[in-house]
Amino acid sequence: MIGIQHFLVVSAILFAMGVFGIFLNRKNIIIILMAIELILLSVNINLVAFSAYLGDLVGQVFAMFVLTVAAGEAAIGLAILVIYFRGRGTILVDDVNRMKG
Amino acid sequence: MTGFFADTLGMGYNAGWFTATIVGILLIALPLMLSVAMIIYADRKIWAAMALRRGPNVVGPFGLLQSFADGLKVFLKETIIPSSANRGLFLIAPILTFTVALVAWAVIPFGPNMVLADINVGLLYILAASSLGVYGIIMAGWASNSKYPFYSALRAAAQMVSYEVSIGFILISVVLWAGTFNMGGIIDAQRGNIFGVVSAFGLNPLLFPMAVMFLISSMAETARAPFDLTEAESELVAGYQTEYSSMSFALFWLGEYGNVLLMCALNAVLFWGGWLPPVDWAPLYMVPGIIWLFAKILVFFFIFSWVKATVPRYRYDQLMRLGWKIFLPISLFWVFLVSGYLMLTRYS
Amino acid sequence: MSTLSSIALTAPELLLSVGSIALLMWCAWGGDAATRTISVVAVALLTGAAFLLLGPAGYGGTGFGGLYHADAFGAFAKLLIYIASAVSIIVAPRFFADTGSMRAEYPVLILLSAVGMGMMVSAGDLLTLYVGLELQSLAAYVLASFMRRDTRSAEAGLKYFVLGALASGILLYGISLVYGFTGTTDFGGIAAVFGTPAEEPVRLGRLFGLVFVFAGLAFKIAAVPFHMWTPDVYEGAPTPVTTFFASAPKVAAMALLLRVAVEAMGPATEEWRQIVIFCALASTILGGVAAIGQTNIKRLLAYSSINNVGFALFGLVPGTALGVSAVLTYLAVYIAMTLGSFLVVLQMRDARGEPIETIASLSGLSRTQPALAAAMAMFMFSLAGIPPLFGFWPKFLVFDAVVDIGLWPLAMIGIATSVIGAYYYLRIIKTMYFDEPAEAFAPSGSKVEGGLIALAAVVVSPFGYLMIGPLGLISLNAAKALF
Amino acid sequence: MLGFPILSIMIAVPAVAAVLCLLMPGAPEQKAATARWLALAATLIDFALGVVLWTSFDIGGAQWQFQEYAPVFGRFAWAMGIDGIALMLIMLSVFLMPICIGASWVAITKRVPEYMAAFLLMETLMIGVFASQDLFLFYIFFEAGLIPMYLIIGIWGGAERIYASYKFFLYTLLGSVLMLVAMLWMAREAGTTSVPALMAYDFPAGAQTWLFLAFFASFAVKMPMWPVHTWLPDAHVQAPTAGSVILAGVLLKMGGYGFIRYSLPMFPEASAQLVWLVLGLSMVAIVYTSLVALVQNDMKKLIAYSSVAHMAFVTFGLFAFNRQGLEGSLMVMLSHGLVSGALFLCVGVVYDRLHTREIDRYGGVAQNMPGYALLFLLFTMASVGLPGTSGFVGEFLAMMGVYQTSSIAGFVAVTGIILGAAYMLYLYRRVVYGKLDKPDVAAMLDLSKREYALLVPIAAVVLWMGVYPQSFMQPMSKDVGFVLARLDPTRPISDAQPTAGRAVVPAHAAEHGGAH
Amino acid sequence: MASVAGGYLPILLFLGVAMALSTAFVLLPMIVAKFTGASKPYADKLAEYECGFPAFEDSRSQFDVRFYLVAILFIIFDLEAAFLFPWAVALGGIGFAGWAAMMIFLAELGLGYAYAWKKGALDWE
Repeated sequence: MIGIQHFLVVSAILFAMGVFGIFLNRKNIIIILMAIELILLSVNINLVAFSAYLGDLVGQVFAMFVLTVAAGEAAIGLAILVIYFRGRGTILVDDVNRMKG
Repeated sequence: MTGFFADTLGMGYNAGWFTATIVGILLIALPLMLSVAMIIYADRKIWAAMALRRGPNVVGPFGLLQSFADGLKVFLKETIIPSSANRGLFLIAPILTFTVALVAWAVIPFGPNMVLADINVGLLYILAASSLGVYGIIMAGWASNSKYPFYSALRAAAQMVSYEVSIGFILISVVLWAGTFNMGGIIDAQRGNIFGVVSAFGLNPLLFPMAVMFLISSMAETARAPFDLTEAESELVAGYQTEYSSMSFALFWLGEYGNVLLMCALNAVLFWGGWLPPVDWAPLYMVPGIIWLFAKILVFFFIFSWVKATVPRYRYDQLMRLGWKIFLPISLFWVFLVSGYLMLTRYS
Repeated sequence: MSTLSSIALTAPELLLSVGSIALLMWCAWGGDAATRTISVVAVALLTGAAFLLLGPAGYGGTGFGGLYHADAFGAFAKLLIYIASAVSIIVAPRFFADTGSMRAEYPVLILLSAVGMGMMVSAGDLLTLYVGLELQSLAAYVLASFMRRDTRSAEAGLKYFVLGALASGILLYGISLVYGFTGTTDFGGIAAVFGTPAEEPVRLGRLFGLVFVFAGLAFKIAAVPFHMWTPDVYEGAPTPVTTFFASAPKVAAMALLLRVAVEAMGPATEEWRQIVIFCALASTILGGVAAIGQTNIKRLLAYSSINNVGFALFGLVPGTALGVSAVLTYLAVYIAMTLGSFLVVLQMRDARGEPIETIASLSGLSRTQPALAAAMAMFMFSLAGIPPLFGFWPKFLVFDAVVDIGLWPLAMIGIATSVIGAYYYLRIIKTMYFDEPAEAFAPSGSKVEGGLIALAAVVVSPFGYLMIGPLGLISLNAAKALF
Repeated sequence: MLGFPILSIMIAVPAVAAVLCLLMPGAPEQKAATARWLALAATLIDFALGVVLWTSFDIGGAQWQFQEYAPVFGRFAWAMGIDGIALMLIMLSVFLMPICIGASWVAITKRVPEYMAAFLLMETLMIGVFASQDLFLFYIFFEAGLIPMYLIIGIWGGAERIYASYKFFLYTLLGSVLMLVAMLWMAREAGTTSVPALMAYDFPAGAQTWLFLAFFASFAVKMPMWPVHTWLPDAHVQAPTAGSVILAGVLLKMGGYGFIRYSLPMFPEASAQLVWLVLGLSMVAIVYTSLVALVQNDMKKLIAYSSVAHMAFVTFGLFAFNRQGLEGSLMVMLSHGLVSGALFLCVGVVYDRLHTREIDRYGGVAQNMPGYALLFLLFTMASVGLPGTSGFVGEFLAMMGVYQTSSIAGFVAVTGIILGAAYMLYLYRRVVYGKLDKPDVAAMLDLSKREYALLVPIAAVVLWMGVYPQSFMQPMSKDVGFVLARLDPTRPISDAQPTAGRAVVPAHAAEHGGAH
Repeated sequence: MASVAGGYLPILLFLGVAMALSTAFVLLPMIVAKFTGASKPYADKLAEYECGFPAFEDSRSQFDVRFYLVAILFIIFDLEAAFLFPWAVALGGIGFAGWAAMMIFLAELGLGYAYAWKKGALDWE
């Protein structure tokens, strides 16, 4: 039977993938955006699973907020990315280095 | 049906349920593919008739088997995968498109209790499944690594998401009125909705504009003419399918027409009573619900074909303007209108 | 508590949100020509919100079923936030006018961010915490990349966004664990559960949640080891925006951290104390060491802010009212110091009026603009915590609180790291006072900015000590609201 | 006793003058002149107030006099008050300040208003340090001295000034922040920040060691003791003449003052325990720095190293734990304040003329500058500790005191005297005697009236202190008694008293003293 | 948990069947072609379609920023609808306050929409 711990493991794996996606990815910023979404997704899995497990609705409400905020975040991220691309003509991670330190 | 397999054939509950479900799935999927074939034929016939042509008339009586001949032909063709394409994605794209077009049907009720998965958020499920469709197209365009598919995919994606927004708000109006997300529940709510007689949200004065907008949006959502900019032949060859051949190509067609049928079914279910007879009058219930539903679907399909044959194609900017600047504000406002009306009347 | 009286508690946020939306519409229809008026109205709104804190919003207690705490602690932090936001609005037009990129949305974004920060510091539930934090962050991401033509600004925005979003993700993951293992998102409820013993897996789950929440918040306050975005963002963002970043959000995130640590996780003080100690020590040391090699003044101030956050964190280590009040005092003085130093940076422009940011360009400032140099020297000495400047006092309080719980060895080590920090502050003073003059800056000409610098200088000067009495009283009162 | 807050006024006068110097309007030259006169006036006013203070100080009266108390700061208070020791050190400060201003009258030409402001600020802070009766108030004044001194060395110093200023600042800062933590702990433990109360408070023996070490870290740097003295020669060489005067004359006394006001009475047990540390370091300092001084080519550096050696006498005396030692070290502090200040002025005199401090560049000055040679001789002798000068009294008492505690330390101290005589006389010989064969040296004029005005008062006080030290020792003797009373229970047993029954223990103590 | 998830089991099965079907549709002809000999790939045949010319450049090139704009707008408006769905079914139970709260939210959404319109974000041209 699938229990709460299975959900936690899945979400932990997704979370780790997201975090590694941000730090180990050396190619494209879009991938970083996706990794961020992955993290938020793992959080939502956690929240909903806990919510069902605890029989408490707050988790699902929280997941809803996370969803919408994630949307806002993605929108702003894309917008910034577009601005950046217009200035630099590239969205490769290795090129994000105008400032050193 | 579970009862039949479990008790009559003595399979035990779990196995019986499983077999019944699989049979149910096949009962949806296979006829659907069949009807897609026939619908394509119908589309061509109607289109030809409107143009005073004869349409397919060679294979079989009245050319009825034309689609099957086409199918056989593409099945035997060679599958060409362009050398610069991303092989994996290139093959997954049609699979995804067709799968998504199929699974959305899981929650469509064909009659009282004739639904594969009677879940309480059926409408939400359909929204989710249909919005996945865009991935298949994007993947196809991107994986082909060819200009026309790429541009076409972008256009398709932008178009589909644009109209999805207003579709979402339109559906809110429906849900507000029905008070449920369950497809069966929505249909039930339409029973005798108008003066206790007519069973259709679409004829409710408050919802009629939404019904019209939904019809138009569903054409845009499926990229049917007059919104078929994604495969505007004069500009983009065959759109995102340009590089496809053999059954991969056919799957896109199947998926596309499957979606058209789905949209027709949704129009029927959400606004025009689904399997209910149009008038809440006992003798009409003698006719099985599924017949009513099919009849309604066919009517809508005829409208789709009719529009395709007669309305000139929109420009892309006009398409976007319609979606963002007309449908969106109106549907947004309608949420306010409908909910306000309900607050004043039903819930006061 | 009824909805209406709950709404009264959020009066400042309400005023700011309604006001900012109205101003946004004004932006759309009035265009950039209306910028000046919009800025004035925005500052007026912030002032109004600050006055509303005198009402129920400042002491009214808990509203919306525990989601929102309108208490003295929140009011204290909000006051600082509003001041910093107002200053960031005031200094912007001149800077952006020179680069030709002023747009009317700037004050609105600051206002929106202020709304988010107000929610953060008043949060009584993980949900409000998150929404407030995101509201603040989203506006901040846009602000960082506000100069669209400037690639550095865009890059700053990008970095800020990516790491900010990552921080939110980590924080959220922690929140989800805390929720799962305590069964509630209410701070009081969480504290109650944290106070009860549990068997091993649940305890571990709670601990993980706690660690992630702290890591996420550490990102937001830019404490080492989650500081890597700060220097780049501070350098790349337009200077008024950097001024804002260094002040208001820092206060908000710090206050939020205090509230979470004390109100929600107070019973788990033993668990998070190690994290806080590590972050504090690492921040003071790394903030000091890394600043030494910098040539860009904004970068240097970024490291300085990391350094200062480290010191403020020491005040959280005890987890007592005394410590919290010390942190609040720290934040109040920090605001004055950091706003002052960034205001000075804003005066740095070459003869053509272009902003310059190198430390070398400060050479001999004491001879070309003695008053400005004196003010900057005061801010630097104050940031270094050298008495008799007022920056000494909060450091004193923070370590006093640490000593209070008997952790004097930590206090020794912590305070010894301030010597590292002193080195690079001295470098600025050396550049201004000992070096031969470089090309003189263009005359400032802005009376408002001059006045603000003077005001900040007075606050950090020995006259600041006269405020110790009232400031101590208010901050202790605010801190007690958490206990 | 006076009816008005004389200490606060003494603190305020230079502070106000400093602000006025900075804010004065006018053309640069005019500003410089105004600033000079303003500074001189302020320091003279303070000196006058100091005289009033001394004359109205009730010798043998209450331990703390001229007390003021205003709880304006919440956590700590504006608490002022002095005893005899503080009185003497304040007198030293206010006496040297006008001389410093005079010494910079022509030597300083750039950024005069800022210079004068920095000096006036220094005076404020020094008086504050000696007069404050609140732990944290003391710390603030103590620490704040860094800022003006940093600027003085950095702006008006010589070629290596930046390096020196950094060294000065960071060394002293590190020392004093550790002290701050100890103060925090003490205030918490004792529940008060009042210095007199703390002086009477018995801290737990275990804590005392740590507290003592923390305070030691600060005072030892300020003092400066070997091995953290290295900032001093750098700072002295680079500081302008007046800066050196104030640095040697008053700033170094802060360390000694700190020992006698804080370390000894507050942590008597730890002091007794760690006496080996202090005496050991002092012994190293006195021999090592004297030897270093012997090989210097730079006059200022030589005097700076001599300061370190003299300060070792102070620590010797302080940690002798007896009346002679304490009084002796206080006298050394006063005397060294005057003498080393005067010596730096003497260096400044020739430096102003030739712009070099290299000893080899001079020689035979006695022939064309007889007045200078005479005064220089007097101060050299005072530094060496010739009877009749101020140096003798203090050093003799300190040596006597320390001999009673540790004979080895006493022996080393004598070595210091001998070496001191060596390097000072060697310096004097090289500069003043010999052939006047360098034309630029021969062209130097004798002291001007202004320079006489600076040096003669110091000379007078040096002689006064040497001939009749009682007028300086009397105000302090009662306070030394108080300190002794605190130290009495813990006084280490002397090895210099051949008492048979105690032979074992002193041997142990002596071993400690010598080995470390 | 099982009771809620149980309703979705048919959907999962459907998904499996549909995927199997479509995969078969794609792969079968490829296998068949191998045996029938219809599969005769050569370089020109495998080149992407470019109106008869060889391709000049990588076709995944820069494209119009307006597509991004549409994406951004979509994310915002589509997900705000997520709040509306639960609200719509619960309208009967949450009373006037619940309705008013959502109307305020919609008004804000509308204001944002107006801002975007005025700023020209909705114009394709």
